[in-house]
Amino acid sequence: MWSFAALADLIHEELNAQLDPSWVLAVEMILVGLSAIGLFALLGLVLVLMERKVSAFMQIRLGPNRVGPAGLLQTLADTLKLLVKEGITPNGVDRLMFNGAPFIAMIAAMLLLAPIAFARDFQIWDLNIGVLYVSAVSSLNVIAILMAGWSSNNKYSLLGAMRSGAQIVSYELSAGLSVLTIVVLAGSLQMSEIVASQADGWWVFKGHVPALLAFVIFLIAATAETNRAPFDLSEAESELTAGFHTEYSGMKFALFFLAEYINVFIVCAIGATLFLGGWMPLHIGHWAGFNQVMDWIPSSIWFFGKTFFLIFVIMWFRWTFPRLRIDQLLDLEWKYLLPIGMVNILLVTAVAILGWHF
Amino acid sequence: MTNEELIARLQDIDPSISVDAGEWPNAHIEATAWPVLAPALRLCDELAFDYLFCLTCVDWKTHLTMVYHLTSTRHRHHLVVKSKLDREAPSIRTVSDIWRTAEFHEREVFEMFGVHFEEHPDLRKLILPDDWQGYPLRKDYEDPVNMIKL
Amino acid sequence: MFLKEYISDITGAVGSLLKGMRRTGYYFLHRGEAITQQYPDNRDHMGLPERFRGEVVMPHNEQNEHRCTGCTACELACPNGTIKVVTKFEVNAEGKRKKAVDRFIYHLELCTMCNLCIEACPTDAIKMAQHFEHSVYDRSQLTKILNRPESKLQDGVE
Amino acid sequence: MVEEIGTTEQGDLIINVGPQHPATHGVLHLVITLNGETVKKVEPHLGYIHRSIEKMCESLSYRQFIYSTSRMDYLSSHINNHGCALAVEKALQLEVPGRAQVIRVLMDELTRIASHVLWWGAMAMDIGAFTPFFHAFREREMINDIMEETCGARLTMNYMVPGGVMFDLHPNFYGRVKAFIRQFHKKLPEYDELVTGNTIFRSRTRGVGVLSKEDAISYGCSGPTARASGVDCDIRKLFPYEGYGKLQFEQPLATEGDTYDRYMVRMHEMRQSLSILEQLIDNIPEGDFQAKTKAVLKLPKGEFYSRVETARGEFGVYIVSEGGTTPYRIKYRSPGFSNLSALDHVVRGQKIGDLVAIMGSFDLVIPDIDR
Repeated sequence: MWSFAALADLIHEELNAQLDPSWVLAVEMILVGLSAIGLFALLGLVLVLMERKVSAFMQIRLGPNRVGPAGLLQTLADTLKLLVKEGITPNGVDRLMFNGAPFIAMIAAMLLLAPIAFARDFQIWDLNIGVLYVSAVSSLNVIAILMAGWSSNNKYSLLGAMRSGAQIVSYELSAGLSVLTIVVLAGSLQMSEIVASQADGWWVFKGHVPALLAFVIFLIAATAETNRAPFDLSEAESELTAGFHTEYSGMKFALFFLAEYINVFIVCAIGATLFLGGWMPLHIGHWAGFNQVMDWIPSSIWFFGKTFFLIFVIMWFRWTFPRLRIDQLLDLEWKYLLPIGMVNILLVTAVAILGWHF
Repeated sequence: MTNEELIARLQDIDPSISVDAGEWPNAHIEATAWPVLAPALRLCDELAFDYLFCLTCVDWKTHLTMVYHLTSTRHRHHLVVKSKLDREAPSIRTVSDIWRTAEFHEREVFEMFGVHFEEHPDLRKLILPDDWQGYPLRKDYEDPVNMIKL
Repeated sequence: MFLKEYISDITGAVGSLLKGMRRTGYYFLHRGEAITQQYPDNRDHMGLPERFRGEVVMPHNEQNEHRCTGCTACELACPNGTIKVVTKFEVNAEGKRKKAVDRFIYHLELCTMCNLCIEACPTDAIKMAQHFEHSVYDRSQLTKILNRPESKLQDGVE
Repeated sequence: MVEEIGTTEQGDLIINVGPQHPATHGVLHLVITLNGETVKKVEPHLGYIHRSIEKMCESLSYRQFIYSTSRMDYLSSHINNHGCALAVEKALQLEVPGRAQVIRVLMDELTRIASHVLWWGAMAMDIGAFTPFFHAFREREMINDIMEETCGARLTMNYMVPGGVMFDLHPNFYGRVKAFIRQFHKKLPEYDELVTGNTIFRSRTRGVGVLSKEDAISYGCSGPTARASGVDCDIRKLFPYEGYGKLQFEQPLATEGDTYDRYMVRMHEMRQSLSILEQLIDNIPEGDFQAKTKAVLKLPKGEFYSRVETARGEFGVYIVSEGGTTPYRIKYRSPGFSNLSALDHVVRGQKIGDLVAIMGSFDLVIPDIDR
């Protein structure tokens, strides 16, 4: 059967046959880097189009439908427009920080790609502390936002950045706790092992109520961490015009824009890996026939299907709910999510020790 | 309170007020009587004019007239208070401490007619630019730049 | 007691959020409810109501005749000087000098489509057209002369 | 390097909200003083679209000046025109035919619903929910189509003339209004599902921006803004015009005076307007749609004041006539101007996000304030 893993192995063998092993490593790194950038570009195009279409359908509109068949090339045209636009650096900004911030945002998003298992045996870097790495790197994003907000020399940007700082720091806790429940259940920090532990069923089903609760908390925290509505306070359009990226234009703005969507993709991919079994097909108990049919579907389709389902849910939130206020946002975290998350991790530990999960 | 009662009550407060009956009674007062009359209208239990729904000025070329439209949300009677002002140096006591809505309305009249409101907390131009010359709603106002003559 | 309140608080909140999501989810799935009008494409069958006020026009018949006597009632009725009627004197068949319209100048850029000129016209010489795509590159193109060159007053219109 | 960011000595942040800002719905310019996220002071700067309509009207005839009020509160332009027509009719003691009165009331209520529906979408957008805005336009579009067919324009109709209305009703009017009533009955519960019941919306609006009854009266607030504070100020109830006295409808009143109450009062008002439509649509009397008037109207010498209830509150027209064909002085008492003056008082001590919610609940239309 055709798979990414076979393709990767093929390339590896071909290169080894031609080159010195250290050169192979270098070439492979470049290939991986290029494909990561390619994936980013592709994801950006797909996700922006998806957001526009999803929002349009929810808002009883048609959405973009002029450029290309059914508007499929709309984001390509938008990207082209942003590429050729003049990148304005306003007077009075801190040039180094102002110009650097979008790149930091992109780099933080790219780093997160490493431990994600895209398909069976297809992973850039299967490090043994994958989950820890993810939660560490995902908080780097706030640095980019703070840099952008501070250096813009704009009060709206500053307010947006400060809000974002408070928001991401507090929601890291809930996200961490809900990730921890799965670590407790799976007994490993390694992404591949977490996925492997779900061969007989996904944690969201296997882990009883605590895992389900953790999943909900994770979804909320993920929405907040990626600064999306109803938690988009750092760019709250009706209050702060565009928040931390008010002063950005052209490609620098596009990088922020792209980073936001990549972040959405990555948190959803992690959510899918931890709770929905990553690339694992859906298996139900002893229904051998059903399980076999499910195995026929390629693992990459399983992974992307689950991820895009979660992305759709997050978009659904965005286009339904009003925005919270800053104090309510922190209330939600410290008064509701964090206590529930703490009780939940106790429960899940009990479940894991007593072996009550399936 | 009917209009007749209202007129009688007003003349109790200040006999010098001349009141025309009409749809709504029109009280003509001196600008100097206003600082005393306005709180009385607002605070007196029988009158209780607590709602100032219109405040404006009319330029009669020889003089200006301040017009206050008052009503009571309790008794539902109306009163129009008018006060003649000198056109060269128009000045009257503010009522923004009695009816808060007057603050904005008086600022508007200040810039449009040039009426000075004594003791107004924040008498600046509200609508026009700060360096605007002249009073646009006066009858003799000419603006060759912004006015289009058809 | 406190815990009960806390939990019912949360369930109520989540319930209200789910209700909203159900509504948007319904519209996501029922795409036939979309109300978008694909404007430049549906130009042919858009069908504006006959009372729609797009611009003032002066209808002419096949003999290039209009009904405007040049009485300037419309000019007087117009609140913002949109219409300027330039009159001339014509000698008619009986040798009498008669006032007639020379140029009926209409400033579309000033017009607010208030319909007062059409109400004022005693001979129904002007009417509102449903054309609404007025944008041009030069403002001067919006100043129009409504009576066609060489056009005459229709017979019998006083 | 980064220069000092506009801070005053006390460490306050002064921000210009507007003239171009997504939340001000127009060119309102607010200078707000912030302490962190908390608003300390709001100072409106007006005049960006001041056209001095009052001065313009001094050179327009009594038939012409009506159209200009459409450009003030463009969302309830029809009701503004109504106020002007009433002032002229009052001065001329003109009797408006029964059919024209009913048509006027029908159009007024349709305009009110259209205005409130748009406000509902815009308020939800201010609070951060985008979808309701588009849903609101679906119903508004139906009303606009009705207006377009009968009045000839969608927004600035200029359908009122002294003594009646400009045209008779279009034959399709009955069917379209009935279709609208059916549709709106079906969609109002959806509005509640999307916004009213939403827990985020409730927590954003409850107890936020409280305007007490005394302050509402003192600041001259009117319309739903004042009724949310418990002031019964509906001109249609208190000083009925055009047969409003014969109709069955309620004046929704609330007690708290917070943003949520202002929201709820408007939601109830839409239902009341809908019930007025239902009462009238089958009972339109036959007859003239316009009273016979002279071609040139001359008002007697004197002063005339007419009041109508627009979607935003009390709209007053004060005409000073010298007996000529043009008014000597016209003053428009616009509801937005008085309501705006209460904004500073209400917003102090609230968060910057609340400022946007409160402004949304005040339903400010900037040309109405700037005139």
